[in-house]
Amino acid sequence: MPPRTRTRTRARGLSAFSIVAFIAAVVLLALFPKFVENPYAVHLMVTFFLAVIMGEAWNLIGGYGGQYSVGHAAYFGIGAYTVLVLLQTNGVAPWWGLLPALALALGVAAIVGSITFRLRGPYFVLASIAVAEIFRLVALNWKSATNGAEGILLSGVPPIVIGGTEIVNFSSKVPFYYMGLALAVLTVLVTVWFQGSKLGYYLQAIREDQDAANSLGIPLTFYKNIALMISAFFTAWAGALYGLYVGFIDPQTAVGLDISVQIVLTAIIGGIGTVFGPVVGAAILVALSEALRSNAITDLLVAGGLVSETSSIGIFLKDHLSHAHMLIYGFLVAIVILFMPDGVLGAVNNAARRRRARAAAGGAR
Amino acid sequence: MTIFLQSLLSGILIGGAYALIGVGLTIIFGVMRIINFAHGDLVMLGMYASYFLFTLGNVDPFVSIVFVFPLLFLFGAILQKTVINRVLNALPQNQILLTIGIGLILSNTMMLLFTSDYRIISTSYSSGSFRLGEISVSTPLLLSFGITGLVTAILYWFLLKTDTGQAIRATAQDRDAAQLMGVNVKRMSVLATGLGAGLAAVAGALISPTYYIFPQVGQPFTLKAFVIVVLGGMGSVMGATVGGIIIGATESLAGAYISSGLKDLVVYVLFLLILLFKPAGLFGKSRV
Amino acid sequence: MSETDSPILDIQHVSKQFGGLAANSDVSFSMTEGMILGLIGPNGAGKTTLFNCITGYYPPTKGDVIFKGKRLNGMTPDQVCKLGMVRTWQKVRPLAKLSVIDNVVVGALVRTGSVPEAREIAREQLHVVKLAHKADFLAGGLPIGERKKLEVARVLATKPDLLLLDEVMGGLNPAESEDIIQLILEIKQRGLTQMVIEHDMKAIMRISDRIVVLNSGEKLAEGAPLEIVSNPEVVTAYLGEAHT
Amino acid sequence: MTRLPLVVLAALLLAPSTAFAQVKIGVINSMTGPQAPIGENLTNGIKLAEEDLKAKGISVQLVWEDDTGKPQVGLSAMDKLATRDRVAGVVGAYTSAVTNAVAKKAEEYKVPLVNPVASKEEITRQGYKYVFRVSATTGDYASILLDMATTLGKPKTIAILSENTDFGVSGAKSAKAYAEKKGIKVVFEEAYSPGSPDYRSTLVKVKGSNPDIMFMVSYVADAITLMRQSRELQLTPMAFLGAGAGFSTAQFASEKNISNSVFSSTQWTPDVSWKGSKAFGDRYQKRFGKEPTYHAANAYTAMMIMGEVASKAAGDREKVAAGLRAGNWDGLFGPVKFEDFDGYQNQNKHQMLVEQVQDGKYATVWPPALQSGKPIWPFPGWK
Repeated sequence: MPPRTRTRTRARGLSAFSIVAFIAAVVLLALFPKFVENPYAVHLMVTFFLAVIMGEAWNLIGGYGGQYSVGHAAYFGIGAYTVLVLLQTNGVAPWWGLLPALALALGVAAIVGSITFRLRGPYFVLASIAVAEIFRLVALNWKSATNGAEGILLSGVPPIVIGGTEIVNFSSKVPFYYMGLALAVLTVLVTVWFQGSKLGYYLQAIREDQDAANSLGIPLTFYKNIALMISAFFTAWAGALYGLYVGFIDPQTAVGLDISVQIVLTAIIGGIGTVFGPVVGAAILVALSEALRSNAITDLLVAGGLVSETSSIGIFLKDHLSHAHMLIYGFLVAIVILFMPDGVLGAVNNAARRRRARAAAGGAR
Repeated sequence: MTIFLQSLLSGILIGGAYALIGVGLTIIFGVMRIINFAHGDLVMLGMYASYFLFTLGNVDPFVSIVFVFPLLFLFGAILQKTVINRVLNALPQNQILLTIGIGLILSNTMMLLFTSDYRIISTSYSSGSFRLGEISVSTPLLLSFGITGLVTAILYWFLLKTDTGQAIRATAQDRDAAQLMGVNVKRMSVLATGLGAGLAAVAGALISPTYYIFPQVGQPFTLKAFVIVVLGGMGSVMGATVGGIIIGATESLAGAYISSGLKDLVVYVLFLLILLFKPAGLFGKSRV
Repeated sequence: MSETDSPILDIQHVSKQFGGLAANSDVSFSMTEGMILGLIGPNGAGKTTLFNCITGYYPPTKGDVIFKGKRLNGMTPDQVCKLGMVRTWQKVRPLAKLSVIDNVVVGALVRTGSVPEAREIAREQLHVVKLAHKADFLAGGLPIGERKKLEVARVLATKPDLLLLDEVMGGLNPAESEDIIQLILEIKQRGLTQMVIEHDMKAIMRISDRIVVLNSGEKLAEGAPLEIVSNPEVVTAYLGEAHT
Repeated sequence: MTRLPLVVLAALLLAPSTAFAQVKIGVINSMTGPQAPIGENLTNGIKLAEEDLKAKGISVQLVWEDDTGKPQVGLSAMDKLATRDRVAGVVGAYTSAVTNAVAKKAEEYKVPLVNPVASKEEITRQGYKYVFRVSATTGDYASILLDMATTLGKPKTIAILSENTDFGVSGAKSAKAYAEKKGIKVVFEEAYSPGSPDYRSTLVKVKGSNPDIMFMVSYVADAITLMRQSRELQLTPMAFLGAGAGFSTAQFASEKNISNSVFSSTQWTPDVSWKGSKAFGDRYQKRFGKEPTYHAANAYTAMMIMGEVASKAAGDREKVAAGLRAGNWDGLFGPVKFEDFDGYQNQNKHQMLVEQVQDGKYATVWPPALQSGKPIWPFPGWK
């Protein structure tokens, strides 16, 4: 990266504006299901929360720590499989099943970290992929536990009952909405804490220059491991939530390479190493992929009277735009990397900074 | 014993094509320090090129490589000049993501153009074989292995004996030093990407008569190429050649003696072990 | 054990080989507390390699490094830093995307778990190196002279007993060099021990209490600055006609 | 600025769906992603059904949703269809994994779902009231083949080779159970990872176990690879049996020197004596430039049934479900009726077929009542 010359950084922590906006957003989101009952809307929001949780979790080790794991599907899968296997075959309620799932993710992260963090740069990236693929293949072949390729179909999530009264019933999406929201908010808060903590400083130092960081008294592997464990913890939690919500997992959809890539994309498109980057990335990716997949763009053009549905253009768009969504996705990734290397949030911040700098220069004259 | 020899032989023969894919990746990595996640998609493009030459032009897939190589060389070179070149000094994760994006664009463009139908090239020798005692040898595989050997020999000659080849190797060994010595590093990057793409495509063309073709066919080859390149040592052409054959044989033997469902697992575990205990690979210089 | 008679750093017969190449062979010398030791020698004499061996970047092939009575062999750089010995880098290594003060905070955190406390320490050190006015700038955007100062502030923040400074004046103009010389002398005033690699002979003569000359990985001479200047071996091997 | 995506998201959620003019039917299918090659057959079948419905004066509006082969995306599609597009019913999905997830949602929303081809048995064994399946189930693929084999010959041993996917593994499982029931010994069983260019090491082991018959469950192109390499290794059992999918494609058949005499179970063939089959096959060939697979016929049938019922019920979901439960149809897919039996609910009891490649073309050879050619048994050897 070319050094940005003489730009002033803002003080650490969040600005008052961000804090107010964040609280307002959380309050609005908490009230959202009260006003919008449409399950499709609720579903998209749950998908959005899951993406936020995973993006924020990855951001800790990938964004702040510069350790670009393309293998987070392993932890996602551990969360999803542990909870669903315990529930479906052993009848363990998910909130109890979550504990061993998270513990397992922590343990696996500690082991994987102490093995792979000796590697740097591209070697680490490739090792992380290999680890995740190994987990996928284990899920595929350890049939007695995971039911192999056939996957696990959940027959239902038992309601939470306290003293004979049903507290939460999981037959609607709303409990998942709130769980997703709560966990997303939690990961954002953890990121805020992390950014200002010794751990966060150390990880950023490691990202910038491992040797320099090491010479300043930072034990590299230890701190990378801690960050990976926190990251794995929340990724596994997201996996568990996903498994319970969708009710079906198999090796490809719970431990596939796609998931790892998706997680990295969320963080990088939004902007890594920032508190809200993954939130922005999740919003963009969820909205865009849904809009493309469901032909919403064509529908909007039609509804807006720009294109007639029966015209040849309308038919062409309907036929091809949804087929092309992965293509457009590919272009989006390429464009962001080429023109906004700090992610969308980074680009916006840079633009704002430039504007401020111009304004300051203008005022001085 | 028959099982062992048969598996070993077919593994080695398949490994030849893997080696070409790996060599392409390792040259790109060596010169630019970029891991090309779209590498398998370049193999896919080579397969399609060979398919259309076969069905439309009646060109035998093994002959088609004389067209496929320059075509994809050009494509790779243009890709480097217009896109990849812009991220040469970017963060590694951005480089990786860019190549992932390129891969998505390539495979999905092919899908839009040619649908996602599986395409098969059936030559007169596609399922031919001859017997060698108890073992049967696949004619197309043997042919493709022979051609792979020829291509590799030409490549070695190019890298060792020509000025351009030596400049590429120098850049792969130490980009900064090469630049100081007056090597036009930018040009080498373009050449390396072209060469890498061309070799991947040749491998695709060579596999095509015994395999099948569809837009998403590339991804497994990308992962396999990573393993091969790490095994041989990133940036080492010799390493990738040997690595490809080792991986081919390992897969085949694991399929015979463990289970064909677990052969990928064996390969990945091998990969991790190499990364951990000999991260420089079999032929690489340590630069971890 | 009284502080004056036991050396703070004792280097005993250190050798370092890379493959068949000897970068250091059988180097021995020691430092007492509060002194400045100048380490000089032509390019490729093995000065930086010696720094790397001392600070645990890689272990010496043979010999011992003893710091404050402890044998360091096999320790990692972070452990060495915690013991109170820290180095700067010849090619400066700022944490580019962090602000100037955050760079120093990272150094200070080795002694405290509290970020606010580390910020206090960092602010003090920025005052010492006269960079306080740039506290909120991105470290990657600083000009070279200020980056060198930042390196010093960062290592000072780790509260070391012994500093190893690798060409902190390299690439600086005379005024900037003078700033650094004053800084090194000020650090000495505070009782810290320093080992300095430097090419600028005038500067090294001014600041050093003692000088060690390396040539082809071996120790060629050791002594007070005046002895070194008048040592004929040093003059022929290294200083030559350049020094008048 | 940073809130822009949220605004887009909100617009997406709240945009009014277009007017409620005609009956809407949702289609969930894998149009992109790894399953797309087969998904395309379904798309084509449904397009022909749409034309035929129009020709019958039934005008329905189709809302296409791509599930990209992923269950969570399928859920998203189902939510959208049920609540935003307010469809009368849904036809889909292709894969069993997606269908599993989608069926559960359909039941929750009480949206009638007609599934064309997903064959996983559990799908219609959950006690669902709104999930209907045209397709036969996994077990049927194996049992029709083994029934035929035991009638035509006396096989004593079987090798089962399947790809390590949901479809492959469950197919192998039912084959094993049925073979044991029939007194055939399973001498080799393995699940391979699909997409490999080299299965020789596995096939050598099969050869070593010397089975009387060989049963394979594979997707499209792996079937060709497997047979090519079987020929290479001179594997000669009494018969090669393929469970649909890769073994019943025109492409496979056209590779005569490796596909001749291979049997495959299938749900439909163009030359079966059900009415309209041949015409459908010709029309499909003309329109899309390739022969239809059973997926296309299944999807066509599912859409025709859904279209007719939904338009008769004027889009009322309860009436659609009732219509599906009560009706019976007869067309190019043979008789269709949704019944409860053997633990299934609303499952069509479909008559499976066995086809055999004879001189590069498929002939329907089993059951005898529906055959268009005589089966060649045993395997005559490689040419």
